[in-house]
Amino acid sequence: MTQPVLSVRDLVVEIPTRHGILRPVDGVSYDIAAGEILGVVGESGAGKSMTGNAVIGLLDRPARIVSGQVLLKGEPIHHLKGAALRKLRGRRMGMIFQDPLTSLNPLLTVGDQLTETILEHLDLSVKQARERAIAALDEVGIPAARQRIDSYPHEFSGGMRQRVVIALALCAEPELIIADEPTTALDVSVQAQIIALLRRLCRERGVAVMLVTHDMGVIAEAADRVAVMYAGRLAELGPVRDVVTQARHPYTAGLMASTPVASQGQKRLRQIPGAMPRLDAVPAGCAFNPRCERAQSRCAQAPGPTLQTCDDRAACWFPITHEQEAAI
Amino acid sequence: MSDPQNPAETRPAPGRMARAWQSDLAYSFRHSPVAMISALVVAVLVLSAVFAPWIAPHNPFDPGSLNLMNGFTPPGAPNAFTGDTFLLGTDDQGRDVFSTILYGMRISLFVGFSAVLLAMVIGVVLGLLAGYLGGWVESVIMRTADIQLTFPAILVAMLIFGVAKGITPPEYRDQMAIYVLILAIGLSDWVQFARVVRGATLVEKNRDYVQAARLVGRRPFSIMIRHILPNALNAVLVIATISLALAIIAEATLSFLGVGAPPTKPSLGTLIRIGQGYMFSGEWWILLFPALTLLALALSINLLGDWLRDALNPRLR
Amino acid sequence: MMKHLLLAATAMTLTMGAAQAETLRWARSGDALTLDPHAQNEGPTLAMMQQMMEPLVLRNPAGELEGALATSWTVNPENPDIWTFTLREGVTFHDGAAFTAEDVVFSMERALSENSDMKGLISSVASVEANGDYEVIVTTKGPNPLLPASLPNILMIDKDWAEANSTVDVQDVEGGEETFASQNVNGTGPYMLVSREADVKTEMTRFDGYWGIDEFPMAYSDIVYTPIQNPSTRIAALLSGEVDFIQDVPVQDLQRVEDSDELKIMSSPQNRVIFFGMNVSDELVNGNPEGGNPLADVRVRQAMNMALNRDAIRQVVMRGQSIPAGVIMPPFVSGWTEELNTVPATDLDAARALMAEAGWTDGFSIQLDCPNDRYVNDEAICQATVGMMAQIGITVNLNAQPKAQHFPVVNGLESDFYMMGWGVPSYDSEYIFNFLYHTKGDLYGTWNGTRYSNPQIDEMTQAIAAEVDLEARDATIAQMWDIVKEDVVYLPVHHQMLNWAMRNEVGAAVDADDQVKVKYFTID
Amino acid sequence: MLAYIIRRVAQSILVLLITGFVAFSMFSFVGDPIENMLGQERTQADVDRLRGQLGLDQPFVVQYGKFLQQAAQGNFGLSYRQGREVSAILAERLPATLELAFVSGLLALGGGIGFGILTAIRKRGFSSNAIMTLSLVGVSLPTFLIGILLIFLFSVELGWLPSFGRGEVVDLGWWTTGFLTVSGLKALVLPAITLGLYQMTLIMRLVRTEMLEVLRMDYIRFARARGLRERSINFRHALRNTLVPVITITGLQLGSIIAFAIITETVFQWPGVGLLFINAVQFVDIPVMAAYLMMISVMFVGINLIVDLLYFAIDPRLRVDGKSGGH
Repeated sequence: MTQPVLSVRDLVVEIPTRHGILRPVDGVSYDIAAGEILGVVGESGAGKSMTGNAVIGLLDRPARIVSGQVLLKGEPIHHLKGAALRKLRGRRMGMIFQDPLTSLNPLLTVGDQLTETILEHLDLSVKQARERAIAALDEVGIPAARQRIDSYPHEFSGGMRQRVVIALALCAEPELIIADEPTTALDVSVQAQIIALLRRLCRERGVAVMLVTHDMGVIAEAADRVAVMYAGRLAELGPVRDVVTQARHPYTAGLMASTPVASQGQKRLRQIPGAMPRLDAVPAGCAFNPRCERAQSRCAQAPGPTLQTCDDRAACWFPITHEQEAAI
Repeated sequence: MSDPQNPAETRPAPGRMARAWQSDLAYSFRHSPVAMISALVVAVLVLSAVFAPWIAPHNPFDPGSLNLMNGFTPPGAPNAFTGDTFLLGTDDQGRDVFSTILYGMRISLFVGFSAVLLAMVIGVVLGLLAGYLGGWVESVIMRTADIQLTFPAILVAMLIFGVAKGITPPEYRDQMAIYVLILAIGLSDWVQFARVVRGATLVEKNRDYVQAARLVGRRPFSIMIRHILPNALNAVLVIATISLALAIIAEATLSFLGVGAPPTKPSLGTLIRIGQGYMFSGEWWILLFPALTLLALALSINLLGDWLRDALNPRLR
Repeated sequence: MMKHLLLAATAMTLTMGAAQAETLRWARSGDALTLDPHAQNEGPTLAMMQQMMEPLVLRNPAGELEGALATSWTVNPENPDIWTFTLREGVTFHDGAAFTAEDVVFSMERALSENSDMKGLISSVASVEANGDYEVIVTTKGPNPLLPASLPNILMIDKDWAEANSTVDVQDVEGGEETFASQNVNGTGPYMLVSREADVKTEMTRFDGYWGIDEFPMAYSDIVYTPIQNPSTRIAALLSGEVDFIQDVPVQDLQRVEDSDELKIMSSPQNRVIFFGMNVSDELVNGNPEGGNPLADVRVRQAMNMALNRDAIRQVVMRGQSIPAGVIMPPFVSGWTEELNTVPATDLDAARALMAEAGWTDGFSIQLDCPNDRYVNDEAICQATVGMMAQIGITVNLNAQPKAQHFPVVNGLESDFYMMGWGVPSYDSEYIFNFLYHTKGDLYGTWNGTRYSNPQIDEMTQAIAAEVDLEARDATIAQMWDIVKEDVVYLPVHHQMLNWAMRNEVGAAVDADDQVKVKYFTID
Repeated sequence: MLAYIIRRVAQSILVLLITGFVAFSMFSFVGDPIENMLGQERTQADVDRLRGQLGLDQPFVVQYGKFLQQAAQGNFGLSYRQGREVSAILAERLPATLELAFVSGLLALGGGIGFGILTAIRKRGFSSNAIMTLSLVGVSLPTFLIGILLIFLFSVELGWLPSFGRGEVVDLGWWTTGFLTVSGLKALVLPAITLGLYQMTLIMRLVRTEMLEVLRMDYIRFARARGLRERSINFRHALRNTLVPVITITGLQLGSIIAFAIITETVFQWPGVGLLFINAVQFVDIPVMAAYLMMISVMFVGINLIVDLLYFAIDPRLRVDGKSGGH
């Protein structure tokens, strides 16, 4: 088995606040292989973005990694700081943010922003860097890249801007891309193009992609595997087809049932009763237990279920089996 | 990190939200020693100014009670002629410096508060009108603001002072000086408020809820007061605090230029203006104590303003 | 020690170019307004011009009249209207031209012309004629025994130079043009103009062709004059060694200067008396109390005179730098006597009794108008007066303002109670009666803001102007002083002391008119 | 763009006219110049004659009209106090003020931006807090007192720096400069600090606040995520964006440096236009006051215009829709 590009092991992120210590990420583990897209899905506040930020070392203070490991091609990187971390960012892992409007510096041309990134990481002349920047724009599908390279961000449309963002993330050829809600701010028609672009780049370059989104539709379309997060913990992790069609965790099942794309063919959407707990009030045991139809007394007792302690796919003491799922 | 759409969790109602916001402020306050010390200093100074007639051992504003021979008594030492002793000494008129500072601070604070209030009212009203109505109203108001900015504040104040002195009947001039100062400082300071409020209004005006309020036929006035103003309030509060310190200093500066509070009813600024004449002559207490008081007052207000700005702007936390 | 070295080093660099010891660096609060000697009758202007130009007759530091460009002068025994001035021979202007009677005629006529600010000083002059190169005949409009005393501020200008530079006419501000004479000087004085930046710096150097170069010390080869307006900065400049000599020393800083090892103070009573004027007419302009104008009652004025504690003002406000005054006449003026200057004892009980007698037991309220940038500690004196008047029940509202606003109020008869100061350039009582006691009119009483009108005084004022019998004249003047003192028209406060502060080596004698004459300075 | 400039210039002229009108209507209250212009021996006839000559007996509207008419031809009349052409006096005094303002402005900008960045980047550091608090001391005392304290310390007690004036200046014909001599440079130190301190504090605070806002922007996070150096992030990305709003306020602040110079110049006897103005006010020298106010207005309007144009230079977004003048 080839070594995964990214391995996250028992990652715990904490934020000390005056209401006590919050754990937006609590014991998350997963791998992403080269050329693979891992979808990370969950409601807002489930800790999915925080996981991405933790991986690339962009946690805002006072949030910090308190335990666990992040391994990039087997090397631990979670403890890196300063220059060492900076050298990895952009060069070996890139990030794409939600809003292409605000991700680009409005006062610099896209060419400036591309070349500065390229020059930072690759030993090239300014001229070479510029050529490479044009190539990068070309690759992400910017028409007439050579002419448009000296344009300012505001001169591009939303979709084009996101392409520029992707070009920026990929221009130094990183092995890992963390895409944090890359399509959320875009029009639906553009969303599909960006997803297709990501998929293409992933396949062609063999980049590992961590695709963070709350949109099951995007996951179903783009991801190879999917990690479902709930209250900072991993609820379910598996190949996208299996998770979408045969969810084992009751939360995943509920999530699927409430999503239009994933629940195609069903008569009506279903809602999960209640809401995800606030981080300062995560229930003991399984975090989902107060809302779970299948909850039993064990579910409310610590320690809560994890992927390791239960099924290797769902962190649930009483996962849904295939037959049961069919009955729902 | 919390979820705004969670109905099961007890979400605070708007009223309690306000209280939560308040408690956030209170929390930040409790954890900022600078803010607490500043607030304490401001409170002590303001209270002693307000209660000056009961605290001060003398009434320096009553000329009949003064004995000129007490002039230039050093702090704590008896006067060579009269044998009287004064805690912080006396000034050139034989006034007890301690009492004069308390009474002077009263005037400084009164001028400062009133000027800021005036500037705030003018600025907020004009800013709201400009932002909400737009069109020629906005043009006129913002051009006026430009003119106002064209004239540096101290020049504006000097000119207003000159005019007001000219048109006030002489017998009222003595009392008028303070109100003229308020007018002068207030009128030179409204632009900041207007700009901020206009900015906030322009942003809020197009928000859905304001549009909705408009669609259901709420009157513009009520929309402005109920919906737009609260959003600008934080910024206004911060500016007001900083402006208060500025106004107190501005009054002192004007006093140096000869357009300050009258010497018979001196403000802190007038006291410093008088005191700076004794810088080289050895009567250090006439300058030092009023200057320290002004420094403590303005610095504390400024520090409070600083803290308030950071505390009210969650993005800066 | 180190500090002193540093100081010296700084002083050196500050005066680069003229670092010799004999440069006098001189500072006072204001600059000369113009270099035209006849355009401004104003202290700093005349003080500066006195270094570069000369009158026929000047007052030496002792206050005596001394021949400058005139060596002697006589009045015609037959006709007291005719004066003959004999001019000094061999005098040259800075440009080398000879000084002759023609120049005197020209200068006097210029000083008498409409735009001249000096014409009031010599208004008695009817005509000036040259009699040869070195004699000038001055005819007056009537007998004027004090003609020579009115001449020290009439400076002589070169006729040919003025004509050549088309600056014959005295500068007229609204004329729309700058004149040559307002920025250039060609005088006969001991110092020549080197450079001038108005309000910044004026440099002068010794005129080697000066007629008196051997007669007077003239110890300084150069003069650098700098106006420094802010009193604290001015005193700081002296303390830090950046200037050698300052006028307008704040009284509170005298001690500090005295205490310094390198500095000293020179003092003399000044030709200026400070006093309060009161509206003695039937009505106050600013809020008449019920019962009419209390100030119209001489008893009230006497009470105020008694309540005014001049000694406290002298000790505290003036730091001893004043001489309490009982009459509004500087001590050098003819007609001055100890007796007249007797200061009424401060007696609050008697004052209150007088107030009660006049029917003002409960006092009244009045506004005091006061300048705050004119006289030494003017505002503080007024403030102290407010307290003293409060002792006898008079509530005084102080209205202190810059002189530009204060004097129009006084002259516009809009004040009921005001502060004023008066200097007497002619050293004669007539000057005081003419301007301050005579009924206010276009020609006389122009500075009388009291509404005091006494036909007897008016008549006598006009009479003494022409009286040539000096004994009879002195008798009339004495009588007049008795009358006005009885009437308590003004409340005299004090005579200002004049203080000059300087480095120890500067040898200067203080001049009662505050007119610095550097030619008398020595270096000790 | 051109249309925009033309419109701004037209507006500016209107502003100038109104400024002048307001100023003129106020002069009659400042005092009566006649008293200062004539000696104590003047007669009532002299007073009336001079008043008539100066046109002071006419309504101020007429006086203003006359002033405008002459000002349009570059003639501001003669100073009542000095009897010299006002334009010549201003030209003579302006270099002193501009040099002082320039150095103070440099100090304020350099110090303000430098400390602003420092305190924004090290948001919670001890040095940041110390700088923030200390800078407030500077604005919590009136300028004149700071000036006098500096004189007391550095001139009288230590004897290091001169207490007044410009020192030796070099005359370049149309300009006098203190930059070329040691004494001229020394003389600049204290006044420049006195004048610049206040503005420096304001600019520093502004830069800090704006920078903190900018540092939270997505594009900064994105720049970080791309592995750019902190220096490049702070200066190339953050500072540049910070400067846009800072420029407006700074521009206006630089203008008020010239206004505040009035006090500094009075304290340090700095021979600039501020001191000239104060003297003019005391003497009620109306032509000088009027010309000074006009000059200040022109400067401010000019600065405003330059600020607007700078926006175009810095912010490419504005180049497209040339209409928005600011945020």
